[in-house]
Amino acid sequence: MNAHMPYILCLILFCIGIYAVLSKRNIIKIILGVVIAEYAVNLFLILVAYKAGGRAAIFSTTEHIAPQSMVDPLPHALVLTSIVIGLATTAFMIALAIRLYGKYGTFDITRMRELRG
Amino acid sequence: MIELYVLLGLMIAGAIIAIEVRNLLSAVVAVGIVGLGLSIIFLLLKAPDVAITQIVVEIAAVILLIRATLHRDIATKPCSSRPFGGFMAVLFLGLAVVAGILTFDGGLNPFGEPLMTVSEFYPLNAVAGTGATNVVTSVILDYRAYDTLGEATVLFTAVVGVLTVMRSRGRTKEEDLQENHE
Amino acid sequence: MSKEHEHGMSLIVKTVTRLTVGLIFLYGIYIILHGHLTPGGGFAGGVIIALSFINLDLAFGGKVSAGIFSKESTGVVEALGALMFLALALIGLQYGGFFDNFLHPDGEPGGLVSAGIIPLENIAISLKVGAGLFGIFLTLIVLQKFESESKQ
Amino acid sequence: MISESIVPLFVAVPLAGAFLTALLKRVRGIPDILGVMSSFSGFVLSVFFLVRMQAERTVLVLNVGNWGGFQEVMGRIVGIQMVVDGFTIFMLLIVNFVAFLVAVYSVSYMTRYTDKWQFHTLFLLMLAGMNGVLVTGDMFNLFVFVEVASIASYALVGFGTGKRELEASFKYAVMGGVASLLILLGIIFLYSATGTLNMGDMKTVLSEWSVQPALIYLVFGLFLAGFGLKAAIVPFHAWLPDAHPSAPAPISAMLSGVLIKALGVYAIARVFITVFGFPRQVSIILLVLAAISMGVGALVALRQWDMKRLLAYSSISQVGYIMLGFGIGTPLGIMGALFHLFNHSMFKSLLFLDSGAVEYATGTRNMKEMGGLARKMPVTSGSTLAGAMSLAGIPPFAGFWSKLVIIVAAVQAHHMKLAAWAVLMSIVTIAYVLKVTRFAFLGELREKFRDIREVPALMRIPLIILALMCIFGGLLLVPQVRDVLLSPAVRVLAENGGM
Repeated sequence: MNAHMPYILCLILFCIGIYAVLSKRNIIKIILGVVIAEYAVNLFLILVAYKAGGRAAIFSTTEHIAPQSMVDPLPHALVLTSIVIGLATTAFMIALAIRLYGKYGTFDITRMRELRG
Repeated sequence: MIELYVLLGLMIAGAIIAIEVRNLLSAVVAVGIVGLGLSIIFLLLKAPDVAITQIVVEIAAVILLIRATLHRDIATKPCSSRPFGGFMAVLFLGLAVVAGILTFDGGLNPFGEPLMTVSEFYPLNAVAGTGATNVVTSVILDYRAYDTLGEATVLFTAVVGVLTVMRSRGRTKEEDLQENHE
Repeated sequence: MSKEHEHGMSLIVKTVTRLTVGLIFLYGIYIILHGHLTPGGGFAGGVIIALSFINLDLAFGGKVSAGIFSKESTGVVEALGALMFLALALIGLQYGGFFDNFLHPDGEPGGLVSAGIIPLENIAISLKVGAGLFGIFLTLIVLQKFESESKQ
Repeated sequence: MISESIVPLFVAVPLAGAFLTALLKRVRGIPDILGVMSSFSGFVLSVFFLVRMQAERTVLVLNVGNWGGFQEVMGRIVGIQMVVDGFTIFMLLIVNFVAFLVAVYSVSYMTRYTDKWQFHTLFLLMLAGMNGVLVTGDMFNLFVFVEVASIASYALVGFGTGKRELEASFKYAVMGGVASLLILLGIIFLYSATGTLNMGDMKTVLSEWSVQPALIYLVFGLFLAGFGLKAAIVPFHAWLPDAHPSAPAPISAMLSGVLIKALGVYAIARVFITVFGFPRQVSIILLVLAAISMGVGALVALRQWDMKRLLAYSSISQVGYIMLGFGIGTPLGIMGALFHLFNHSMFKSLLFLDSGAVEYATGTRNMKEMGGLARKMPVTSGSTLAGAMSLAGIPPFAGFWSKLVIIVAAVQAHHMKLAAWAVLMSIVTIAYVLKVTRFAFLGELREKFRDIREVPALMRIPLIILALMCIFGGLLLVPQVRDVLLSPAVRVLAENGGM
């Protein structure tokens, strides 16, 4: 195992998501692809922040924790923001999917031919 | 860190199942498993704040997704890939490999050794500077509170957006709707 | 939707929900108030509170929570939460800058009342997030008016 | 000192307007008033800063949350910074000016749609997002505000809730969502390599490296694809021709006039020129993409009969011109790019608002069904003519001068083929512009449009103001005016470019 292995697995997960977005015809599958890619990006941030043998970035009143032993707290804060943004995007796309299903009676994007590129 | 690799493998398998399985409900459940694995990885990597948030968001997202798929053409059609799908798959797997090779180049730090230039500051000064013992909270609500304002705004925007697209009538005069025009 | 759904789920689910929903709600409040001390915070807590309401709706059928919270009032609470957060940021302008932590000297680190405006910000976010998510849920799940639009 | 501490108002005022609109939606007239007032105050603020900067000639930096004091201790910035320099002011002025006029226009126009308060809320959120992108000096903060503006614009594209609108909105949301993920991935790579999120610090760290690791090229690719999707440069443009026509006319004007520039062009210029120091490889890629965009956009526009669709393709082509100017990278090229960006904001918002006015009066956007509208709608047709001439680059309209500057810059930088291509494509532009004026406004008036009327006054005023900007926009090149507006912006980019 080399030192970059988790990053590579995480990027593979990202690519699976993007692949679903690009190649699937079903609206729900496309949304799932975006969700998976989002997960991968969030995971990547946390992987970048991890310090081998580090501790969670929370001080305790009962126990002394050395600040130098903590993992990088900045990406954790960024992930929290990014998770919320992901939820917002997902919820909005689900609303669109429900409406589109109501209009067309299908999730198949190739059967929605109102727009030409 | 063997459990990390096991979980990552599980997530990749779950993701592949989610996008390839015929039944939409199963696909949503598979994505739920991927999200669950993600939140366990967050715990393993010492990010409890993120793990809690991830798991509650996961539940909310899966409820919404199940709602969207319930009782609607559950099984997708057999040939459910666009014609250039295979090409894209090759392209993106190629990109993944390229990205992997690139990470050896010395730009990205090895796993487990973050380059803490700015973030060194936070654990050392957060309690004195902000009074919060949870350093992550001190970052999101004090050092980077402006980001959190943006984040709250994004969710607000999404709520108004959902209300907007769920209106049954968009226009005051229905004849304006050029649905069957041309 | 099937007929059973209109009356909610089975008796077992209803009983369990009745017993646990209050605990879930309280846990959400705990998470919010201790956001600056322990893992969690306004966002996670807000989602948990919203999920406790969603739980009620799923178990008992769509009409229960509408009595507690209408779509209108979720919108009002959400806007109020957002305004509160923005106001906290803008009050800081009086004390030296945008998002200045103007209450910081009060309280000992580690106590419930500490960290200045951070707990207040957590409460504002939880109001906003909880109401917002529940509003999305009500719009997408409870009010199912688009079920058969294409059959018109 | 005073002027620094009010920088957050660019974001806070539209946000407060949006939240209050959502709170007071039931009170009659409040959404309209809040929408117009918030965008107007943004415009007043940007004029104030323009005057201020003129006097002080400095870059304003604000540390959000007062964390600036630790810079000496750490050598790095621990909080978020807001930065206002000449380029920012230039963009803020354009965005808030167009937003104000569009808000005035939509007071009348949006009566065609239900739930007007949602429109104003989303509109103000979009404005807050764009202003947030412009004033920030932090990478991740840039991403957050890009998302605010993007999600608001997805919802606004689907505002009519018809089949087409929803479909365009979905397409836009998926492509925009992927673009955001690519941008975020790029930001993470940069963070892990430099250990900071502040743009100024990032620049310092990157310039200290003697050899650029391959990772940086991966980040280039991710940012180019992500921001390119937002800017609708050609291989990434597929969402735009659907999204722009589907949106209500004021939103088409906002999307085409300012959104693709604030989120796409501005971000590309900011990230590649000021953070990365404009490496040569990026310049070449930008030139190639610009040339393709110019060609594809213009040639496809020629085939369109839907007025808004034609204008949408034309936007792709014109963004190509702007990117061409940036890609050349000389001070003259950058000036041409910024000048064309200004002109494009003016004439394209004007043309989209005009198409909305035509639709408002006749109920159609198909140019085959129109004709002879000049007699019935003098203000609309007059302003369309001004905008169209500016778009086509007919002297002495504003668009002529900016295209001229770009072409001269291309010739000076020995990009002869690109200069010739730009001239050729501006001839194609003239062709499709003539198509609009010929079929929509000249010729015989149709029987069914016998009793159409000119649009209400609130819609006419923005049209007239924008038309005046198209006619007299060339005055920006007069040295006295140029020193106030264009030169500070060019200086910011040219000093950092290092070419």
